[in-house]
Amino acid sequence: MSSSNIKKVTPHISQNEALIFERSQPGRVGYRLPPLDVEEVAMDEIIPQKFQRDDELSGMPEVSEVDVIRHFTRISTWNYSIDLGLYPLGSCTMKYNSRLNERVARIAGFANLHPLASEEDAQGALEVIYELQDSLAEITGLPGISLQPAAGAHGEMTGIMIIRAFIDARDGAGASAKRRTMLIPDSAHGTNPASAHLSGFTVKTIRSTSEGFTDLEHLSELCAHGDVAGLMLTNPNTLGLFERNIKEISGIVHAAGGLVYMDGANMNALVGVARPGDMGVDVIHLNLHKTFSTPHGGGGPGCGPCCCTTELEPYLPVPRVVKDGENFRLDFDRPHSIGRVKAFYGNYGMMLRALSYIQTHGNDGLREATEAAVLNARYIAQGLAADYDKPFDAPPMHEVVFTDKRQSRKGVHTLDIAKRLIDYGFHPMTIYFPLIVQGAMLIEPTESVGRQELDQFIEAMRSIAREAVEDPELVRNAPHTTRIGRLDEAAAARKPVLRWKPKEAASAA
Amino acid sequence: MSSSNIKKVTPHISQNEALIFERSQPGRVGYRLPPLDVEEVAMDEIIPQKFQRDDELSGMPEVSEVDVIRHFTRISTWNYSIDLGLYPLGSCTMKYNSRLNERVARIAGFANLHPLASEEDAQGALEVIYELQDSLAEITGLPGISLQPAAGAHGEMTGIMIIRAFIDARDGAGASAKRRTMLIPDSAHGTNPASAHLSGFTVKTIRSTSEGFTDLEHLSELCAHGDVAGLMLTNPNTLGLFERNIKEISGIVHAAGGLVYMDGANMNALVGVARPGDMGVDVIHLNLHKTFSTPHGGGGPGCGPCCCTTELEPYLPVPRVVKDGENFRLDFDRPHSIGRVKAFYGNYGMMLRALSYIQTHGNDGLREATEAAVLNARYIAQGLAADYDKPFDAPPMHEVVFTDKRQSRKGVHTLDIAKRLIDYGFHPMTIYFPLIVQGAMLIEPTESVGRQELDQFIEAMRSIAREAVEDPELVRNAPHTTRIGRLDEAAAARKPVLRWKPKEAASAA
Amino acid sequence: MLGQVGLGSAEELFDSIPADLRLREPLKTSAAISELELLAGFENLAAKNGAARRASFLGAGAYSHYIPTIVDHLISRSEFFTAYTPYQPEISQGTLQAIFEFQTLVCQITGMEVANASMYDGSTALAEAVLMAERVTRRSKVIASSAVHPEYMEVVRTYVQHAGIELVQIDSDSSSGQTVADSLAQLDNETAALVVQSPNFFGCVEDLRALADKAHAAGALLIVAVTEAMSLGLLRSPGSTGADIVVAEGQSFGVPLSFGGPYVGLFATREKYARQIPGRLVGEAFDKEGRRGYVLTLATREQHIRREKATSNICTNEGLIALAATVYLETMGPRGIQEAARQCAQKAAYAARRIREIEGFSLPFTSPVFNEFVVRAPVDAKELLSRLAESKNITGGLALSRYFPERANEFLVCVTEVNSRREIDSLVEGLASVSSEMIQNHNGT
Amino acid sequence: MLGQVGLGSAEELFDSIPADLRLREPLKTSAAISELELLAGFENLAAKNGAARRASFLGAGAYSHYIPTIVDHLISRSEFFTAYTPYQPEISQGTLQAIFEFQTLVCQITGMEVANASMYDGSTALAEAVLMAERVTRRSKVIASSAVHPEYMEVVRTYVQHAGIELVQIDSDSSSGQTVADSLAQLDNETAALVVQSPNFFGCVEDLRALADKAHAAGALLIVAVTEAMSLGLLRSPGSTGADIVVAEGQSFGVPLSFGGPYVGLFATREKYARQIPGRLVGEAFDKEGRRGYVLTLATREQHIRREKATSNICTNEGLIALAATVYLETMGPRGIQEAARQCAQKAAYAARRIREIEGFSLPFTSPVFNEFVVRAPVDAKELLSRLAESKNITGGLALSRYFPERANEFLVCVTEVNSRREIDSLVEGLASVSSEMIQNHNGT
Ligand SMILES: Cc1ncc(COP(=O)(O)O)c(C=O)c1O
Ligand SMILES: Cc1ncc(COP(=O)(O)O)c(C=O)c1O
Repeated sequence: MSSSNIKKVTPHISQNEALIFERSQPGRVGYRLPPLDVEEVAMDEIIPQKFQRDDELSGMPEVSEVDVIRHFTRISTWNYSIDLGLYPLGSCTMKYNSRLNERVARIAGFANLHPLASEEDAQGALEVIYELQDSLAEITGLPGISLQPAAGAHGEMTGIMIIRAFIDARDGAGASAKRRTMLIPDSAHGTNPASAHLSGFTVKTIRSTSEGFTDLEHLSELCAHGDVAGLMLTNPNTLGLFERNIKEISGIVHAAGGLVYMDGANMNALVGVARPGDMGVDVIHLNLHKTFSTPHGGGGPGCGPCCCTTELEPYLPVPRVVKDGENFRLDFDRPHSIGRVKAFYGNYGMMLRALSYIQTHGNDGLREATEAAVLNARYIAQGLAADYDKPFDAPPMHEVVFTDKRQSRKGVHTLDIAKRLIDYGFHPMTIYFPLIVQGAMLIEPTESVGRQELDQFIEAMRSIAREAVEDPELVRNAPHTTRIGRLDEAAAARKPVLRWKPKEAASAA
Repeated sequence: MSSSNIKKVTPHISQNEALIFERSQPGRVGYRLPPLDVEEVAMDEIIPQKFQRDDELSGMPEVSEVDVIRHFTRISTWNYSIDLGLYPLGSCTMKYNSRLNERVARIAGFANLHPLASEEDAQGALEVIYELQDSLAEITGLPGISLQPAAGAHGEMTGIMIIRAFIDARDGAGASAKRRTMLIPDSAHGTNPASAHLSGFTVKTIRSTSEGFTDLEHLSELCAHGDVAGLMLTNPNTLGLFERNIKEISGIVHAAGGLVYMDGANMNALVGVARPGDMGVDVIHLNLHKTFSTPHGGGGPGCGPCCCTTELEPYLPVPRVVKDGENFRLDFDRPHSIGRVKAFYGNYGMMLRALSYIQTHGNDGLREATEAAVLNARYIAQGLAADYDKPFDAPPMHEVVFTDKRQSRKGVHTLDIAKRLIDYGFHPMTIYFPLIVQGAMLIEPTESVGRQELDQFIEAMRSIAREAVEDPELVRNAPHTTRIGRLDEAAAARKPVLRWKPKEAASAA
Repeated sequence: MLGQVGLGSAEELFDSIPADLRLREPLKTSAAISELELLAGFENLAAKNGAARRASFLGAGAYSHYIPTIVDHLISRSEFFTAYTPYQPEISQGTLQAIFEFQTLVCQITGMEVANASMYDGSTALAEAVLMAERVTRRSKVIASSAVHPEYMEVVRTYVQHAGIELVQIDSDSSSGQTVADSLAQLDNETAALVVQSPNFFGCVEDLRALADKAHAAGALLIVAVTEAMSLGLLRSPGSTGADIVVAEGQSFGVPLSFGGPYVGLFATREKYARQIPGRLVGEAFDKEGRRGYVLTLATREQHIRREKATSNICTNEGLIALAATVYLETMGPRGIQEAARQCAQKAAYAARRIREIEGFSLPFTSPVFNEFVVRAPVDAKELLSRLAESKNITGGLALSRYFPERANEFLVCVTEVNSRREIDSLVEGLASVSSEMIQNHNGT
Repeated sequence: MLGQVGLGSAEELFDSIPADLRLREPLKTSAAISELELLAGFENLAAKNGAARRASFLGAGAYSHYIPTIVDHLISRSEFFTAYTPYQPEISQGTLQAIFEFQTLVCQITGMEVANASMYDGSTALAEAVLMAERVTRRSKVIASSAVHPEYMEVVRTYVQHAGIELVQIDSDSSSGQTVADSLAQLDNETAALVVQSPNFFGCVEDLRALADKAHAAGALLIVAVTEAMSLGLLRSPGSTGADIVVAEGQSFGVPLSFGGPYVGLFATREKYARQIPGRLVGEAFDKEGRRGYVLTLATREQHIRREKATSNICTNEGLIALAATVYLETMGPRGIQEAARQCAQKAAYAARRIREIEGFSLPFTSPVFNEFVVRAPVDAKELLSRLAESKNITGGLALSRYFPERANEFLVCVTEVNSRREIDSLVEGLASVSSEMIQNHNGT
């Protein structure tokens, strides 16, 4: 294996660690509780025997505190993370997660606050929600905000249900029953059609043009049948291109009696520069865990606020947080609301972090972050253009898509390039998305990376392009420097093992 | 390189990272301060120009917050640590550093407390000191406590100065001037003679017997000249053996007019089982950063309380923390005190952690920890006896010493074995200490490790013993799996480069 | 760098956005503030949350339990919290192995066979369970006990409103507080699932075995929701009493109250339904050299592959909170969970005994409870609790009128291992004195 | 395991300890308590530290500065805080590189050529500097300004009491507050070093260049102590004004007050004295393949090799606190340090202007100050400050009577970037009102 070009990483020992269940030793404990300080009565007097658990929770691991510490510390070292370097996953906006925001979320007066505390007793918490709503309204240009959705997909569902509720109210039961089509571009994220489906819509797919934009003609065609409830559009779209005809697009949809939903996953290209509300968008979700820097946490939690026009506001989930004079309160009295989409008020801890992000950046800082994010993507676009196929000519916004077209001639595919990037010390980009681009590699550097590391990334990618020519096997078998190699995912799915079982049980099964 | 026996670790990529100075880019900043909120006057009016800095702090790195995060996160991954596994450094007591103790030390009411706050305003902080003093008095059997020393060596200096002050007072200036000899076993830690020297004593070395104990005859001999101020003894000694003649030893020293200082670095073998105060010890230092689990921090901070008999108490450093009715106060009025050894009251944050350790363990837990520490060392002693030379027969306490005697016949030395252990995923034991044991390997597992990992360690050591026979080169060139190999320390010391310099400056120099 | 990419100004970066869509002025959000100012501002807001500083007996879906210090320390390792969904297994084994352990722990504690990598929370997990029951049974009627948490039912209603599912709510027994099998007349062979919560919203432990039998007899699934997951340390697991899908709110396992989120939804079911599960699943896999690892698996259920035909639209879930629950469960271990559960039950029983003795107070429901129970006061509960908070600095529980206007004098009290006997005694004394004051005032006027 | 090692009971583990030395009863320390109880107990104690919750103008060797949040996050990575002294470089490069950066930063900020890996604190660093001066010059008289922090001088006195060093203290100028070259009559060719602090204990900036010239003319070293390291962001570096050894308390660089410790001693000198430095040093080194790394070096100076002939007895130093200072300095960068220093100076100047205007108050010293200055009040300062704390909830500074009984009406005020204008204004108003009250009361009686 040639590694002369690899300057970003060096192999080093990393600790092995079994499953915690394999570490368990009867009798070990890691907890310390105070002694019971009330008179104890026989448990059977409290809970009849037949309702009591009798398996002693067997199988659960018995370990000491230091076992737990070592277990998680060790396995943590097997992860790549933003704090280790560039994490250029397109569509995911892997930006720096400020420690200050983490600290804010842990302030006792928030962390220990019960969601059912009375309004008077939670004024600070409600004010945070209100402030964040206000800021997001300003940023999106859409005044109706609900912070209840827990993630992007959840926000989509909420937004689409709002569209449905609005149309049902506008058109009346009979007429609205005919408007059950949701238009979605073929480049859209999978959550879009899934969310539309959950709201009872039939999905029709709009083609993209060869330039990477929504096909206006196809859109018009699809809008001609009177069945369109709306359009779900990502902007910049998932190819990283700003839909420059957005006003026309919303015009067509509105004219056809539909509403425009914008998937706001790519707002990191727009904050402080342009506002969906000014583009004819009726409702949008944001991903606070992307644009507003709340940590991805290895897969969540997120927060997917839904922002809409005044017209749609009555349909937002309950409760709403409103201001009454100097006080904040929960408003449950919203007869047109689509209902509640989550217990309590959403992922509150993420709201704290996002507000902290907005306040520390300030309005200028928010725009500067957007500029840096776009500039970095542009820099990568230019740096890789000579070696990789760039399927679209339009200047990319915050992310750029390339393909494996040239490399695949040598039998080196996107997956191989991604895996080889690991050897070079980078987390791979998003691959095979969007689906419409064969062998897509979607690269989003975000603003949280300096020139030096961008250059390293470009150099690594160019080096891989050379390897694909000179030593395709090397790339096809990558990664070579990780604890484990490529795992057999097909076999795993064929006979899924989804949990640990004790040896006896496992062999008996 | 054969690695079939290595089960504890696997190579994995680790990020490279230059010096921060090499990452610097003019204009980048990682800080955020509020704007100045008072009327600004020309700086020259405040500080005359000639006193003002004019180098713009040039050379200091200019980086962003995320640069700093990535810098330290990356370099941190190059470290071994207790949280990654067994860290069997003899004499260092690398036990688990509880997160709870860390949390306690960060409670705002302690962390934000100024040391010159008035006593009324710092009652809680003083109570902590008082409580810890009380606990340590009970644990050592020595009632006079000062928490002021910042580490073990500092505690030694304090204790030895107390002995000197006591003798000066007892014998009067003339007579005491003749008592300037401090006896120290040849097995002692280097800080012992260095501390004795700092207190103006001449060091005489006591031989150890071939069984690994203080040579009583030699001691008696050295005590025969009337010049002995005291003895510094580690117990269990640095060979891990309890000085069973301790009572006799102190008897001899006392009879000769000297005092007995105990180096308490090895108290992890005794807490809850036996007390230095009952053994004739006059003064001892403890290492809170060993026995009482405060973190080693990559080399500190520590805390080295000095504990002494009632007789010596007047000589302890000022101020003392005392209780007056219900209140705690600082007592500066100690005319016999040796003086202050540190500004303020010592490494207070470590005191909080140690008290937390004592309270969460409770008296039973403290003893159980001692038992486990000794049992683990015993287990290792037995596990390695077949493969390594164990120079002393007495049953070891909390640590055990082996040598490279057998392996060195094949040209494999202690250093090689230590380095090879790294390949096996362990931090090496303490090597070449104590100095009296040729090729010493001093192993201290502590109580913070389970049977499973002890077995892995024994297996690794035995495997290395086999390798030393079968493939000595393999061992001699270890480690093979780390980011860097053995560094040329001799060259580094010959032409020391002790700081980074800008390129121009560096080449000009 | 701008020059490098051929641009003269930052504004040109946005040339592809039509000029009339670009903002001409800075956003009207606030100007940047420093860390110092920011922290002062948030501390200030936090200080306005009086309830966060008080002895509290609030439960009803969110519980105060002791959280070992190591939980936050471990989830704060940036290798965990600044990583994405583990799509690249070679450099994500930390997250993957943790999820595999999480799935296992969820199975163990619920007594089920497979569990997913988490849902948003207990309420959305319940909604997804209902949707899954429909997929599995291809039936469209769902019967739910009215003793399920009202907010959970609201969420279910929202989720199923366009799914052609008929949601029928049946009352729980007014004396025992339980959902009784007799009342299940509507459970027929059109029914996809029976949905119950245990302990239910009123704290009463349901007879799951009886309910399971009834449901199964009609070919319906039994969906059990658990809002107080700590109860599983003491109560027979839903899996062992015949549940087909178990969902739970995992907040009790090491997650701070945080004004309602982020929490974590647990979702477990029978192995045979594995391919109908919503959300992510992690499975064991091997590389060419036979080394064991973990991967996201059965992805064909998911939206990024299956799009509108996916088992759910969920993508981002509650990864880090699932990790917190994993750390918590492994730290506590079986003995710790049992002990915490025992203390909850004993302390709640003690509180119930003492409250029952207060003049004019009673406990309306007779069935066994875990750590929550309904109290009937001789006065308006909302006012009683608000006065108690004001004068005694205790949050005494939840006035049921928030969800059930007709239960004006009732409130739900929750007691956990963090409530000391002293707090309980103060609660009892406070309830006695405040209520008698209220009665006197009332009689006086 | 006991059986495995051939023992029948845990007691037998201690057979080598004579029976009469073994404890027959459990220790009389308290029984084990849980995390919950422990935290409650310590929170309770912390609440008794009123001073920690108050606007404060205390300095005098320990300073309140803003600490960026990332400092604690990074030093809390267990790879750093649970590692030992980096004796095995192959698996300790993280610690080693951080120390190398620390040494470089200390050189840069002090203007010196070499720096060690840290000392216990500023006071012990000063004591070690005095001992080193004796080694370097082989002279035994040391002259120290009385404007050096009194606690530092106490520590020096303790350290040198058995080293045959004669310590002479000379007064600073009563009007300027500076140590003036004229008063150095005793500085002769027996003198090993002149020791000054700048800004000195009274806040006055010393004229280091003049003092250095004087010392050097006699062949003595100039040792400069800095207790407020933040001043180095604004003041000419001691290195550039001729200092031979610079020691400083590094607490201002990202370290919490923590009732006096752990802090970190900075120690820097000229390259030619490198082999006389106390404590650890990290140097650059290379492996066989030419890869760069760092190692502990010049170990022959140290106790573990040299024993009683070592340059110091220090072993454990302040590693983690040095790391905190490193993270702090790298986060702030040159611009941040300059800005913080500028704000300190400007705010202190503002406070001084305002306090000087209060009826009866004056500033006894005329020389320039950085962020601390002495105030002379018309009443007893200790009482004034204690009343101020009580009635206005402000800690107004340090009554000098703690160290200088003769300065009963004087107190030392320190202002940093964390003191808002509002706090300063409250201080001024408080001083005015409390002092006039005291005078009235006094006149009244
Ligand atoms: C374009 C787009 N839309 C929607 C989503 C879904 O957001 P979430 O994962 O928060 O549910 C994503 C997330 O990856 C996305 O990239
Ligand atoms: C036996 C012994 N004595 C003294 C010391 C010195 O303690 P410290 O490093 O805290 O100064 C040590 C530390 O390693 C030691 O092992």
